[in-house]
Amino acid sequence: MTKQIIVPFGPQHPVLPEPIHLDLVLEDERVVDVIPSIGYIHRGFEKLVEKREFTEYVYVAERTCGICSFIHGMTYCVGVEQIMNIEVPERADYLRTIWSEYSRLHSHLLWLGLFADSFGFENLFMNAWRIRERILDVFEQTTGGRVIQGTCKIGGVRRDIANEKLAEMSSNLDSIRKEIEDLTNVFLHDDTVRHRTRNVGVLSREDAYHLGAVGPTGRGSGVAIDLRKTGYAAYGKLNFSMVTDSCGDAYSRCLVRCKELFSSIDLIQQAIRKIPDGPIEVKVTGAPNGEFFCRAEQPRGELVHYIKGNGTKFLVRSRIRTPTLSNIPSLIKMLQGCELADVPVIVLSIDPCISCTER
Amino acid sequence: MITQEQSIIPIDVGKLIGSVEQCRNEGYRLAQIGCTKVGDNAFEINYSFDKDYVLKNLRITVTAETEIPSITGMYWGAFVYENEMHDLFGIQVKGINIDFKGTFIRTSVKYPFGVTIVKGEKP
Amino acid sequence: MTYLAKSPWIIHYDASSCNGCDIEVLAALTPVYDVERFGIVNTGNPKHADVFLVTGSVNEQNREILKNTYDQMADPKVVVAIGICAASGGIFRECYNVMGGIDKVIPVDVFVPGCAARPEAIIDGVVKALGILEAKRQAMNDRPAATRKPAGDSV
Amino acid sequence: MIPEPYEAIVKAIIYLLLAPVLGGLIAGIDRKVTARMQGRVGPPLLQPFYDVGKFFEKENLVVTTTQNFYALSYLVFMAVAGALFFSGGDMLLVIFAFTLSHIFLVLGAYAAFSPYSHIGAERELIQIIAYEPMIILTAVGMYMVTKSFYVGSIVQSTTPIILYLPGVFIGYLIVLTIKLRKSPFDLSTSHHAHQEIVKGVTTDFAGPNLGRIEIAHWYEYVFLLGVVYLFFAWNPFIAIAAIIIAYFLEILIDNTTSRVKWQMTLRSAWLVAGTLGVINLGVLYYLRMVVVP
Amino acid sequence: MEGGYLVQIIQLLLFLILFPLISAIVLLFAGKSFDTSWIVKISALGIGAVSLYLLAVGFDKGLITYAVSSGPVDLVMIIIELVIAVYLLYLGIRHKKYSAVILVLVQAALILWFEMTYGRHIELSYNLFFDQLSIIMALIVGIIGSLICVYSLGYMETYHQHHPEIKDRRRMFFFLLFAFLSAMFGLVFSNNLVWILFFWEITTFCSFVLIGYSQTEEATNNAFLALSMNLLGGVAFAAALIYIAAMDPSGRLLELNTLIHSGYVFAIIPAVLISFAGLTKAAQLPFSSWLLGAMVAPTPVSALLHSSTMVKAGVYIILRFAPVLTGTTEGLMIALVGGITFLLASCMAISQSNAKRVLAYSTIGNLGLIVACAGVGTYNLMWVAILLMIFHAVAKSLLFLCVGTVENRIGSRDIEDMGGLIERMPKLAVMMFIGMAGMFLAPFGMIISKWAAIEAFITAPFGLVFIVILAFGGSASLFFWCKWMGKIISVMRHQENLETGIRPEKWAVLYILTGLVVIVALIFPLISSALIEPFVMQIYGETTRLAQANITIMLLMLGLLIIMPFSMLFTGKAPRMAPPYMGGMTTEGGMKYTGSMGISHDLVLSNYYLKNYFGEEKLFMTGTLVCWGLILIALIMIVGVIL
Amino acid sequence: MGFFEMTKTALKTVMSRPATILYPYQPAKKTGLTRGHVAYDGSKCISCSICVKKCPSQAILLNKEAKTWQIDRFRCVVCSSCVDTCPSKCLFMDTQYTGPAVEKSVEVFAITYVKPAKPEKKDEPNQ
Ligand code: SF4
Ligand code: SF4
Ligand code: SF4
Ligand code: SF4
Ligand code: SF4
Ligand code: SF4
Ligand code: SF4
Ligand code: SF4
Repeated sequence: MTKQIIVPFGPQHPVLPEPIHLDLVLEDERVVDVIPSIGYIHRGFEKLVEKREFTEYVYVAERTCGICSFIHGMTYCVGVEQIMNIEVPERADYLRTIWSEYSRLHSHLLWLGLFADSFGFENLFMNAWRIRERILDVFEQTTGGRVIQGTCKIGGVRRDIANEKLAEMSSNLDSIRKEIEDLTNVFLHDDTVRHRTRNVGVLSREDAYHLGAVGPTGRGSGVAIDLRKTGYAAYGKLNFSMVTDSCGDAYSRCLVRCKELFSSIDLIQQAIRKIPDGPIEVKVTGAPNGEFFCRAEQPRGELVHYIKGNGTKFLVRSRIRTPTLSNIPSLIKMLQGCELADVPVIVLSIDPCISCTER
Repeated sequence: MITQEQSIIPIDVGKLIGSVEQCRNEGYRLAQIGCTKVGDNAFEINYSFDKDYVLKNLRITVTAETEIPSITGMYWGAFVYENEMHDLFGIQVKGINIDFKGTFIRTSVKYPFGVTIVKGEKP
Repeated sequence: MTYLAKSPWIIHYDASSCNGCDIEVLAALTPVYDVERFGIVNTGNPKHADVFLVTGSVNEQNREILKNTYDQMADPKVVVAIGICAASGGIFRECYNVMGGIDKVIPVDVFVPGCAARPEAIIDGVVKALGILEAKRQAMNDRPAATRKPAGDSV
Repeated sequence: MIPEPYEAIVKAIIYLLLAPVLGGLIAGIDRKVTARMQGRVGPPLLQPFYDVGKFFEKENLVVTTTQNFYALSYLVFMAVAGALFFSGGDMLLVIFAFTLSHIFLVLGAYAAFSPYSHIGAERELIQIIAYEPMIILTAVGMYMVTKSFYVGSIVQSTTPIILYLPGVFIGYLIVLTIKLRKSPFDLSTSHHAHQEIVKGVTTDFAGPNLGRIEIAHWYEYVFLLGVVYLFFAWNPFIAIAAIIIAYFLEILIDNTTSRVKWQMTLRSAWLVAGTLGVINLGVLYYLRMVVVP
Repeated sequence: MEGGYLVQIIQLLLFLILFPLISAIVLLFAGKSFDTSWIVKISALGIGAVSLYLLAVGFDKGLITYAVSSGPVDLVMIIIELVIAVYLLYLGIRHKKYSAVILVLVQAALILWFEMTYGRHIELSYNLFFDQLSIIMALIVGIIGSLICVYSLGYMETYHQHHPEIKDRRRMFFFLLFAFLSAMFGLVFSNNLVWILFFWEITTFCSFVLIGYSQTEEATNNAFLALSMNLLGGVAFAAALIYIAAMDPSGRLLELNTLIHSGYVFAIIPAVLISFAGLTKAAQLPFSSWLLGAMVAPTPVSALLHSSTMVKAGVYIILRFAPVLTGTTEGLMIALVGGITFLLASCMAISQSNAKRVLAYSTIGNLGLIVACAGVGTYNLMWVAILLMIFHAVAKSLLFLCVGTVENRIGSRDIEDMGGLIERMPKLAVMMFIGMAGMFLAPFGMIISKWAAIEAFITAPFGLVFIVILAFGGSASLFFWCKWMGKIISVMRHQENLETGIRPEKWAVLYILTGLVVIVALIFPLISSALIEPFVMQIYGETTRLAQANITIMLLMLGLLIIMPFSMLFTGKAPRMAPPYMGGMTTEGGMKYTGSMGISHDLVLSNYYLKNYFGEEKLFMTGTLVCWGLILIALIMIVGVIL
Repeated sequence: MGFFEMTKTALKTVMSRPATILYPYQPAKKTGLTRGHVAYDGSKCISCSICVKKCPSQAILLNKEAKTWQIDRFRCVVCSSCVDTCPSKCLFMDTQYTGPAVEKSVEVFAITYVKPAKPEKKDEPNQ
C-alpha cells in the first residue's frame, strides 16, 4: 500500500482568498504530485463585448481585478486608442502613470502582507496592510474609489489631480518610503523569513523563460522583461531601472517586489515633478475598426489585452491574457517535490490573481 | 504616441508546428494563445511570441472540426491556453501534455464562445 | 446579548469576485478597521464559523462548493452577501457562467451593497447579521433537536 | 514531602475552579497585547470567555460521535494533570497525565478521518515528541536541585532553582513556545497554521467540543506557567514577575517570527533539550553526585 | 510442613518442565486422523493452571535450591545437543550457510571440550532452584505461552487456507511450541549453568525451525540469521562455562546462585560472557536483525518469541547477573548497549509501516530498556526491569495476536491497511487499543515502569545518560504508537464488518489477554509487593517501595479512563453528522471527493514515516557500530581481568 | 541580528496608539470624491434615458408613462457613468455608501420635472 495522503487543497481554503484547487499528493509532507484545477470563478465576461458598447466596456475591464483595476482599465483604453489612432493628452498620460504606480504600490504591499501570512508571520501581514491603507487613502482622495478607481476612459482620464494635491502626495510618499524600508527589512533580513523563503520554489532562468513566467516571477529568476520599458503612457519619459534577481526562489521574487516598491515611489515622484499642465482628455468619436495586442506591466507582470473591433460600437473580441495565467505552468513546476508547508508560500510567491486569470 | 511593435503572420495549420519550432529556436517566448470567432464556423487562433518587446503573432484560421496539433512539445506551458481554447471555443487540440479534457474551465454552456448566448433579465 | 453576538467568527468564500470585495473583507481584519474589536475572527473553516461572508456572484462551478461550505457550518449561522456581485451578479449579471446573486443557492440574511463594498459597510453588514444570528439561536433552542434538518440539504 | 491528602484535595479543587478563569484571562491579555503589537485595538479582554460561551450555544456538529469522547477526555485529563500539579503531586506523573490528555486530542483528530485533521494530528505528534524530552529533563533538573519530584516539596525549597538550572530554564521557555502554540513553532493547532492545514487537529471539531478544547487550553496555560513559577519558587514576587516577563517574551517572539517547518521545530527542540538541558544537568550532576556525593 | 511444600514445589517444577515436553511428543506422534486440538487445549490449560498454582504455593517463599541428581540427565542432554548439532550441520551445508556451520562446529567443539575436560569430574547437586523471579517467569511462560499455543490452533488453520503453497507441518509446529515452553521452564528453573546452556540451545533450535516454518527462501535465510546470531551467544555462553570450570575445578561456581554471590573477581567474566549471550538472544543491537527477520514466521511464533519466551530468556539471564554487573564498567557498557538499542529501535519504529516490524522494534526497544536497567543493576532498577518484563509480555502478546487476527481477516499486516478498524472489526480494534495503551499510555504498565525508571536512574551512577535516553526514546515510541492507534480508530464510514468467522478459542485467548493487560495495570502494586519487592529485598537487602499516594492517583486515573467512554452515552446536545472538511469539495459519503480534472478521488490518508530522520539504514548502521564498540570495550575489560 | 528584525517595530507599535479607526464609534473614512451612492433630483430629470443606456449594469429603469425613475442599489456598481453622462445634471454622487439590507429592493423616484417654461421646486424624492 502506498503511503500517500491526498489533500484537497482548496477551493475553500483560508490561505487562498480566491478559489483554486490543488489535488496534493503527499508522502509525509513532501508533495509528490500536484494537479491544479481552476475555473471556480470563471464568469465569461469577455463575452460582454457583445452587449456593452466599447465605451462602457471600460467599467467591465476595470472589474477584471480589484487589485490592479486601474491598469486593466488603462490597458484596455490604450488598446482602443491605438486602434482608433487617438492621441491622448500628455497630462492624462502622466496621471495614468501615477495611478498605475500607486496600483503597483498597493498591490505589492497587499502581496507582501499575504505572503507574510502564508508563512505565518501575522504581525508582518498586519503591518504591510496598515501601510497599504495609506496608499488606498490617496486613491480615494484622487479617484473616489478605494480599490475600483474607475478613472480611466478612452481618450484620457475622468479626473484631474490638482497640482497642490500632487505635491502633497509626493511628500507623503517620503514618509511612506520610510515605513516601507522598515517593512522590507524584515522580509529581506529576518532569519525565520529566510528559512521559509530561501531555496523554496526554485525556478531556473531557462525554465522561467520557456514556461512563460512574467513579472516578478520571471524577474526573480533573472528574466529581464518589464513592459514599462516599451514606454506606454508616460513611462518613456521617466527614468527607472528594471529590478531583477538571479536565485529564482521565493525569496528572490520577494526581493524583486520589495525593490520595485521603491522604484514605484521614485517613478511617481518623477512624474509629479514632470507633469505638464493641460487638458486631460480628448473627445472620442467613431468606433474602433481593427485589432491590437495591447500590453502593459501589471504588478504581476505582462498583461495582454487583445482587442478586435469591426467599426461598430460593439467589439468583436476582447481577450485578456493576465500574468497569472502565464505563470501557472511555472507554479506547477515549482510545486513538485516541495513540502506541504511550502505550498502556500510557493503559490503566493507568484502573486496569483485568479479573478483576472479566469475572467 | 508609442506603438508597441507587433506583426501578424497568417500561416496554415500544417505549418504551425514548424513555425513554432522556429520561434523556439530563435529564442522567442510564448506570450499567449488566443482565439476569436470570426464567422459562423471560423476561428482565428493567434499564437503570440515575444522577443525584446516585439510581438510576433502566428495566425491560423480553422473551423470547429479542425484538429490542431498541440505545441506543448515546444512550449510546456502552452497547455493552459490550449485547454482554455478547447473549453471555451470547442477547438480540438491533439496531444496536450496536461489535458484537462474539458475540466480546465467548466462552464454552464458548452463552448460558450463558439455559440451565441441569449441571457439577461430586464432590470 | 448572548455570547454568540459577541463572538461572531467568520469564514470568507470568494464565489467569483473580482477581488475588489475580497481584499476589502481582508482589509476589515487589518489594523485600520480591526474587526477583532467585535470578537470577529477569520477562521477559514466552516465548522468553526458563525458568519459566512460571500463575495462574488455564484456560478455553475462553485454552487456546490458554496452549498457544501454552508452545510458544514454549525447552526445557528448567517450568510452575508458582500458586494453587488453577491447581491445580484452586478456588472457580470449577464455573463453566461453567472447564475446571479448567491441567494440563488443559499439563503442570504444580509446584503451589503457596494462595488467594492467598503470595509465600513462590511462591518455594518456583519453587525446587522448579529441580530439575525441571535434570533436564529432562540429559534433553534425552541425547536427540538430531532426536527432539525439533516446534513446535506439546505435552502 | 508528600502533601497531606486533604490539603492536596483542597488545592486541586481550587485549581479546577480558578484555573479556567485565570487561563481565560491570560488568553484575553495575550490577544490584546498581540493586537497592540500589530497596531490594532484588539478584542475585549474577556473575549476568550465570550468565545467559549458561544461554542456552547452552538450546535454539536461532528464527523463521528466518538469525537465527543476524545474532546471530553482531553479536557478531563488536562484538568487532572493540572490538579495533580497544583496539589503538589509527582512531577513525572503530572507530565504523563499531561501527555495522555494530548494523546486524546490527537486521537480525536484521527477519528474524524479527514485530511486536514489527519495532518494536524501527525504534526501535533511531532510537536509532542519535540517538547516532551525537554519537559522531562526539566522535572529531572528540579529533582537534582531539590531532591524531590514532588511539586509540593519543590515549591517549598528555599534554593533559587533558576541559578542551578539556567540552561534548563531557557530550554523550557523554548518548548513553551511550542506548547503555547506560538510562532515560530505553531505547527498544528487551530487557527495558527491555517495557511497550511486549515485548523489542524481542531478542523473537524465544532461547537461544544471546541469549547471543551479551549477550556483545556486554559488549564494548560496555567499549568505551564506554574512550571515557570517553580524555577523561582523561593521568592513568589520574583516568580510572578518572571511569569509575566516570560509570557511577554513569548508574545513578542510570536509577533516577530514566521512559522518554521516541522523539521526545524523537531530539530531545534531536540537540539535545545540535547544541549542546553543536558549540559546544564550534566554539570549539576557532576557537582551533586561526584564532587559532593 | 517445611518439607511438604518443598516437595510440592519441586514436583511442580518438574511437572512444568516435563509436561509440555510430553505434550509435545504426543503431538508429534499423534496420527493424522487424530484431532490434536483438544490435546493442545488441555496441555495449555494444565500448564497455565500449574503455573498459577505454583504462584499460590510459592509466592511467599524465598530462594530454594533443589538437589536433583544430574548424571543421566547430563548424558541425555549431551546426546540431544550433539544430535541437534549434526542436524544443523546438515542443514547448514545443504543451504550453504557456512557461517552457521562454523559456529555450530565451534560451539559443539567447546561443549565437547568442556564435557571431556571438566564435565566428567563435576557433579553438581543443586541443579534446580526457585525464587520469585522464577515464579514471574513461569507465569509469563505458562500463561501467555500456553494462550499463544491455543491461539495458534485457529491461526494455523487459516494460515494454511491462505497459503496453500506452504507445506502443512502443523504437527511439527505444535511439537516445537510445546518443546519451546518446556525449554523455557527448564531455563528458568535450572540452577546448573550447564543445564541452562542446554535449554538455551534448545530455544535457539526451536526458534530456528519455527522461523523457517514456511520454507520459503526468505524464511530459510532469516532462520539461519537467527541461528547464527544466537549461536554466537551460545559460543560465548559455552566459553563462560569453560572459564568457570577452569577457575573452579570443584564446579560449585557452575551453580548460578553461588556464582552470583561469588564476588566481582570470579563472577564478572562469566557474567559478561553470558550477558553477551543474553544480548544476542534479546536481539539487542547489533544483533537486532534476527528478530526482525523472524517476522516471516507465522504470527503466533512471533508472539511467542517476543512476549514470553526467546527474548525474555535473554533478558532473564542478564537480570540474574545484574547484581554482579552493578557498579562495574562492564555492566555500564551492557546497560549502554541496552539504552542505545532502546533509543534507536524506538526511532526506527517510526519509519515502519509493517505492523509486525513495528512490534518487533518496540520489543527490541523495550528489551533494551530492561537490559539497561539490569546492566546498571541497582536494586530499584532491578525492580523496574522485572515490572517492565511483566507489562511488556502481556501487552505485546495481545498486540501480536491482534495483528495476527487482523491479518487473517484483511490479508495484510500493513498499518496503512488497518484504517478504520474500529468500524470494520470493532471488538478487535478496542483490544488493540487497550494493548497499545498498555505499551505507552499512562497509567498503564509500561509508562509506570518508565516513570519508575527515571526515578531510579536519577540516583544511579551515570544515570543521567539513561534518563536522557529515556526521555528521547520515550517520546519516539509515543509517536509510533499513537499514529498507529490513530489509524485504527479513525472512523471511515460505510465499512462492512469483518469480524465474523473468528474462531471462539481465538476470541477466548484475546479476551483473556485483554483482561490481563487491564488487570495487571490494576493490581501491579500487589504484584510488586508480593513478588518483586521480596525478590529484590532478598538479593540486595533493600527494595523499592511505591508511594501510596501515587498508586491511588494512578488507580483513580485508570478508573477515570475506564469510565470515560461511557460519557458518550450522555452527550448533552444531539449531534449532527457532517462530512469531514475538504476545502468545500463535493464529497460522497465523506470518503471520496471530486477533484481536479473531474477525477473522483478516494480519501487516502497515511501516517508520517519521517524516513529522512528515522530511516532504518542510517540508524541501524550507527547503532551497530556503537554497540559493537561498547561490547568490545566490555570484552577487552574482561580480558584485562583475566590477565 | 537577523532574528529580531521585527522586534523593533513590534515594540514601537505596542507603545504607540493603534492605527485603528473605531468605526462605528468614529465616523467612516471619506473624501469629497468618495463614490457612495447615486442621488437623484427628479425635478430636473428630462427623462432622456441616457443614464439607462450608459449604465453598465442596468441598474436604472425609467418609466415614462408612470413618470418614475428607479434605481436598483443592489445592481448599481457605483461607477458614476450615469452621473457623468446625465445631460441635465440631475444625478449626483453622494459620499455616503448604501447601508446593508436584509431584503433586496429597488428605490423608485417620481419624476417631477414638468416643463422648462414654468420652473417649480417640488423636488423631494418619495421612496
Ligand atoms: S493579475 Fe489581474 S486580477 Fe490580479 S491584480 Fe493584476 S489585473 Fe488584477
Ligand atoms: S495569521 Fe493569525 S490572524 Fe491571520 S489567519 Fe493566522 S491566526 Fe488568524
Ligand atoms: S491572490 Fe491576490 S488578488 Fe487574488 S485573492 Fe489573493 S489577494 Fe486577492
Ligand atoms: S460581488 Fe461582492 S463579494 Fe463578490 S466580488 Fe463583487 S464585491 Fe466582491
Ligand atoms: S462588487 Fe464590484 S468590486 Fe466587488 S467583486 Fe463585484 S465587481 Fe468586484
Ligand atoms: S489553537 Fe488552541 S489556543 Fe490557539 S486559538 Fe485555537 S483553541 Fe485557542
Ligand atoms: S453609478 Fe454606474 S452602475 Fe450605478 S446606476 Fe450609475 S451607471 Fe449604473
Ligand atoms: S437622470 Fe439624467 S440621464 Fe437619466 S433620464 Fe434623467 S436626465 Fe436623462
